[in-house]
Amino acid sequence: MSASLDTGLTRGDYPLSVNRPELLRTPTGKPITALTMDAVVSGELSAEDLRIAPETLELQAQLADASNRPQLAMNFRRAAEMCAIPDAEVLGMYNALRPRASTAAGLAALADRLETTWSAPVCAGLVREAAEVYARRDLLARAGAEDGEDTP
Amino acid sequence: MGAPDRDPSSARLVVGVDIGNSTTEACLAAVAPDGSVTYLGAGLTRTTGVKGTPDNTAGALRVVRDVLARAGRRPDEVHTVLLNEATPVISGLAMETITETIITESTMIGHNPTTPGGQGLAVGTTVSIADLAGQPPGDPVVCVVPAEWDFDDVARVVNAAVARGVAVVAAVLAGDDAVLVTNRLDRPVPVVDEVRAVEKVPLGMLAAVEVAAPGRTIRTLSDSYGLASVFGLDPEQTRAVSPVARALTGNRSAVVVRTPSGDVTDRRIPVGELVLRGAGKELRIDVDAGAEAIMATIARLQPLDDVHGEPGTHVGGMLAQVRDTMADVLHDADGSAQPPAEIAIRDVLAVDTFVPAEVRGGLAGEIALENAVALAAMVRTSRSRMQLVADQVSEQLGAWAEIGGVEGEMAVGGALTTPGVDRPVAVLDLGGGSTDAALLTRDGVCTAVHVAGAGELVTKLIDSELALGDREVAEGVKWHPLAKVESFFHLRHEDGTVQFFDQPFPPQVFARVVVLTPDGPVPVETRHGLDHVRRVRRAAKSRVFVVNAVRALRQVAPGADLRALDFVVLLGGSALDFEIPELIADELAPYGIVCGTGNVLGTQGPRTAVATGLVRAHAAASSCPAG
Amino acid sequence: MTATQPRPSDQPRHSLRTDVLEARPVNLDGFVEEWPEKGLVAMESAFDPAPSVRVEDGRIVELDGRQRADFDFMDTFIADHAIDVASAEESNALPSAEIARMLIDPRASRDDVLAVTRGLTPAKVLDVLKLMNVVEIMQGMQKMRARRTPANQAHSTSARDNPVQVAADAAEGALRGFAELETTLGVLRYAPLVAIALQVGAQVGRGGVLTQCALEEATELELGMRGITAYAETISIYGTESVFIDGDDTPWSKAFLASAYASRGIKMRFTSGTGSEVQMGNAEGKSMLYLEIRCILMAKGAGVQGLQNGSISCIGVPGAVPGGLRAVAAENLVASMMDLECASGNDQSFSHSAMRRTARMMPQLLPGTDFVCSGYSAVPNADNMFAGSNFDTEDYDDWNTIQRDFQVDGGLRHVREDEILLARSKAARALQALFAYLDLPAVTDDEVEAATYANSSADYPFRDVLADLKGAQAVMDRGITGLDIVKGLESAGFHDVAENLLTVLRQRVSGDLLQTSAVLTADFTPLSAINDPNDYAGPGTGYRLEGERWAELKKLRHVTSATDPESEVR
Amino acid sequence: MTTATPDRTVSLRELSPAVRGTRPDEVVIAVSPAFAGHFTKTIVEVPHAEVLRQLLAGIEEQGVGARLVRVRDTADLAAIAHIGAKLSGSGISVGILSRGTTMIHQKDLARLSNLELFPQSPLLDPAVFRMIGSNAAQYAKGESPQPVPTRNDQMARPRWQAKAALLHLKEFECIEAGRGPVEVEAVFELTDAG
Repeated sequence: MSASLDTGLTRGDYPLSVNRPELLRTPTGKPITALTMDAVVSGELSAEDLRIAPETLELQAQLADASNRPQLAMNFRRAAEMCAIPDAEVLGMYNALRPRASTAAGLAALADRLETTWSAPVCAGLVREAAEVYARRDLLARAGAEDGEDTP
Repeated sequence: MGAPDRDPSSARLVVGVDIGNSTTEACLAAVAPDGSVTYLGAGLTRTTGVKGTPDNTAGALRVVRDVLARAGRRPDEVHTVLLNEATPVISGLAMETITETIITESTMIGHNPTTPGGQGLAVGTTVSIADLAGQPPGDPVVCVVPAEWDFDDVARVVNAAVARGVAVVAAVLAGDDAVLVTNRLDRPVPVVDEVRAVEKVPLGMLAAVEVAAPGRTIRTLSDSYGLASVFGLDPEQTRAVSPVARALTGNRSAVVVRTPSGDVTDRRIPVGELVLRGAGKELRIDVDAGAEAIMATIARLQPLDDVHGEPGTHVGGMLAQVRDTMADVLHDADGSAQPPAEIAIRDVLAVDTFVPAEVRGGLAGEIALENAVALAAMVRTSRSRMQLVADQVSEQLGAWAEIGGVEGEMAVGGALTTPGVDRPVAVLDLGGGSTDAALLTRDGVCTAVHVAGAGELVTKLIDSELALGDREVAEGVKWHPLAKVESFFHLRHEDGTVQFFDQPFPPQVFARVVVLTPDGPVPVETRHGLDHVRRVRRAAKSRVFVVNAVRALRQVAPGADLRALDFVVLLGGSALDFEIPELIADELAPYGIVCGTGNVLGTQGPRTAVATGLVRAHAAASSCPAG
Repeated sequence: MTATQPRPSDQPRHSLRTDVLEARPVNLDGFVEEWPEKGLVAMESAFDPAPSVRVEDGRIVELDGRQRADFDFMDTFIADHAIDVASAEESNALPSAEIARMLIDPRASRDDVLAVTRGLTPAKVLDVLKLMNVVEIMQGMQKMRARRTPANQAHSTSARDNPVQVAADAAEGALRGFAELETTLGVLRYAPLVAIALQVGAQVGRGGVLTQCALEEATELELGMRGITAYAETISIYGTESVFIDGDDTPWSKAFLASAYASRGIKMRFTSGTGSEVQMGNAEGKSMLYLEIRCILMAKGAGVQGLQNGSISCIGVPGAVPGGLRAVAAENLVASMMDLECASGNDQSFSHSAMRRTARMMPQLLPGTDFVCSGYSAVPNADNMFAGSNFDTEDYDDWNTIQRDFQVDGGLRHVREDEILLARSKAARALQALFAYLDLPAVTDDEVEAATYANSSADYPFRDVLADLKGAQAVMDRGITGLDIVKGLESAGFHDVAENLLTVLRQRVSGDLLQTSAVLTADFTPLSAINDPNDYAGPGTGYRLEGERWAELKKLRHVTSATDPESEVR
Repeated sequence: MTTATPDRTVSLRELSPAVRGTRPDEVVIAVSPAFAGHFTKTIVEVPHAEVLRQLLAGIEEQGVGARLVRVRDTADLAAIAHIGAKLSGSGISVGILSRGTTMIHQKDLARLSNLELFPQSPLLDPAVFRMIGSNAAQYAKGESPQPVPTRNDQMARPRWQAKAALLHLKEFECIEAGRGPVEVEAVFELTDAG
């Protein structure tokens, strides 16, 4: 983690790809300037190199904060926590949050997994908050409930 | 396998590449100086471009790189790439309908509405329902009802007429209303419905209507003497109506109107003559003579030199098209296209088939199964451009690339790596466009042949005979077993066994005939039952692959005697089919032949035989000087 | 019995003029009376709640007349995530007329307005909007749009899911000026091939155009993660709890999904619109605009950067009630007032009347929005797999002329045919080379030729659907990514296209496109509400159509030359 | 698609609480709360009498029996059709809303699924209703009918979307919460017996 993360960015740093490329790294640790056509052709790059790093999402969150967009910043911080979670598991978690898809215990377990396995306390907080609201609004899974699919 | 690991530095990395009509396959091996071989992997990809043309380079490079990557080797380690001596064999397909059923003067309606009404036979004069109110009592009447009439009104008007003493003995309806009308009649009569062009039914003519009980077929109108009795015909007239009777056979309901010159004809369509040259002879045969006659003629002309179609006829056009396609592909060494006239068609497979077609002059969209002949033609030329492919591969990989041997011989070599196989052995390569056979005798003499017709033709037969009109569905029917989805939780396989499932099927397969793909059941859009679809599928495979297996093996067998063969190994994509190997084995069993599917290197199944054979041949050749 | 029914002779006689009017296309449109009790009303309903807010211990405990214990999940989410608690009581205490005035007063900057609106409750927002007529709404939009420079978005689809057509039309669309291109499918299994074609075509037409493919969540996300698409938009939200549940989601599930997209570096916006709740029969007695304001606040609370709204697929509902299009213009403004990117509708078949179709887009075109259309059909409407748009390829020249007439920038421009043919042909050839490289079903020279000169899917040779579907499956099975597309284009000699696509892919590493209203300019500079903020401060300020861009928009298909009146300007 | 027949009206006489059928050769037609009651015709003015007559005719032509059920406590088409399917001896039902939207359902399917759905009510004419009845009966017989071709019209939205919403709301008004499905008999009357 580089020191620049601690110094908050300002709006003038945007776009980072133009003004602060030195801050940008791939999840594999390559600088963004390494993403060249030569590197593509020689096979040095993999799809993993074209993903965003959690550190970058934190930088974008700072920019969102600096632009008075706290909700957007919060979204980026949740996203930073999710970078490491595999695609299928992310989709599975999303499905677990659908109405009447999970029991209270199921959501509690999901929140714990986010917190302990993936070090994702902000996401875990969102799930716990959902569990509380779902309980109040009768949106937890009922035992023996009929299966249903998504059709408006 | 078996060769023990040796010092890799002294072994050379060799890749055998087999460019086929549809797939390009590779076999990677390390060949030690003493000629012993260590196989490192195999792979396949789709062939790019037409086999034997420079377009093949891309596919060849792809499969080589792929097989190297999976073995963890680098392209610059490759010493030699071996390419097959691919004789371009391309095949063309065509289907020509050779019969046509024509109804003139609307004498006959013979179709199978799913739900006719009433049952029995009735004879009367045709009268439009609009005129029924004015019809005097007495003579029997067949009531003809146009499309705009509602079933309640039809029943009311007919009941009123019958009450007045008009003998309405039958009805012919445009709409799908027969059961509805019959249920509302005071006295039920036979009713034929879904006669779309009912306005063309001649009025004021004597007509007979027959409806059989559910599950049965009509008896009287489908019998020449039955027609004679109904209409009081003399022997000459009876002879004239016999095509009508024939056309109605097998229907559950029918209407025959006696008009002065009405007729049903079963016309032969002139498709043209095939002109066949071979064995120093030239013979002509009409395509509409059927597959058996064509194949018998071809058998008399082996080996075939060329085939032409009569110019200006369907078959002429079809063969000309095959030639043109080939001319586009083949070029002389100087790059100029090879003139079509120089391209010889070296084999033809004719198959009798049928095409469901709407009857000309029919009033109810009647469908007749018209006879047709499907032809697969195969073109061969010696002028392969494989050297160009080899040059390009060599340049791109920085390795030697050489053309390593005749396909048939190489295939046998690869097949010999199947456990349990020994010389003399014959291989049958069941491909997409052609079926190839090769024989390796005990003393190492190899002969090879290609014959026209393979997987593509099977797909085409299935597609047309089931009237699917969709090659994707036809491919599905060809490749996968059938089942009928009987509820959301169980299906019946084509062998009659029932299988239950915990998860419900998706709604679109409910109550349908399906093919069981690896991704689950896929519906076959057909009105035919499972048994019919299965019969068509097996017949199509049999008529192409079983016929070609015998044809090709006869050409390589010593003295054309199948009994002289011991081992037959099936190779190629279609050898992966779930029933073709069994169909061929059944056919060959009486000749005492051991027939089974190849398992190249004991691991690759019927794939990569040629590529493996190339490596074997190379290793054998390189070890010769030493030992 | 079979006689034709006699025409009743006592029918009143009509004037010939009535006959003429009856035959006008507008009378094919449907119009209904309001029914406020059921929510069949645009924005003026006695049944909408009165604004109120109360904060205790840093938490909103009363929202628009409802106590916290009675909050439904929309209330809860909005109270806890969308509304700025610190300023809520103060902002809501301001008279609505004062806030409405701020919206149209050039002396109040966009930031001044946001400082107030971030604390407003849904009913308060509605109360403000109810004071504004449509000209005032447009005036507000002119200032509140997040990005200074307006843009446009297109649909590029094919009735036959023909990837060659999609590539060619995407190239033309990009060349004509669309900043984003969206596709979807008739046969869903075709998606990978068509999404690749859209991406290739877009990068041929103009480097940096962003693409998306509307699909069910899992596949849409997967195509995005692989870099085959660049953004996502069809993530629907609703204004009542019951309809939200009918859609099988909650604000929390959608907020989680929003973060999932961001975690893969993919730009994303939600979709909502007036009329959807009443259309589904569960408006809970609230006006369409009130419910849409709840959607907008929910989106804001989820932290998503933007929203597609403007009734979208339910446009027939607000379009049929009095004041409906005023409400649609208002919902776009509310999205901008909440500091969200707004892709402002005009994307669905709306009217049989050409006059109504044009009028419908004026409140977005004249002030400018982030995307004036969230789906201008860049294919003939018969090929539009989003069920038809308000504008299609036939309207290109009309659109360009209207831009020129009013000197407004609707994101498009006239392009000479030779340039268009070049781009279409190149897109088809690039796709041909790429498919060959990736071992996908071949694109023939005949198809390239057809793509160059075609209008609709009917003008292309049939493709082998079976082979295509197998190819599409192979794309998924073999794990083909945007990187493979770059490699293929590069090795086939389409260096510029490959470079364009690589630059787009590189953007996801930087995350710059995740910020509000971000698009990529032709020189690949991310342009968003951060570095291109709307600085409108009255006449002579803000985005002005002038200079080079205005010169470009002066061009039309036929303009008589002033220097040589016997010829036309080229 | 007009017939020269006299106009008919239909009223649905309530018989008794609907029970599960035992005949495997029946299709249940499940109608919405306001069908042939508060409302008399579909969104494009096809009389409900004609809708029912054609559905029944399509079923009868296939030699299959039909029972009519009115669902009273919901106006959700999937729910109506699914309730009908569970009451049907064959497990097959046709569900229909007053505005004409129609669905063929099967008892083992998830409620929100269906065998065939006809969502564009403005495009449903008497001939389509006949085909729907016929297909439902064929499913009941275990046959594999070709799905009724669905039509599409991009301009249906501007013309009909709001009216459909209005009709839907009105149908909701006619819901009688807590009242179970009831078996009904269709009584057809000619309005013009001439």
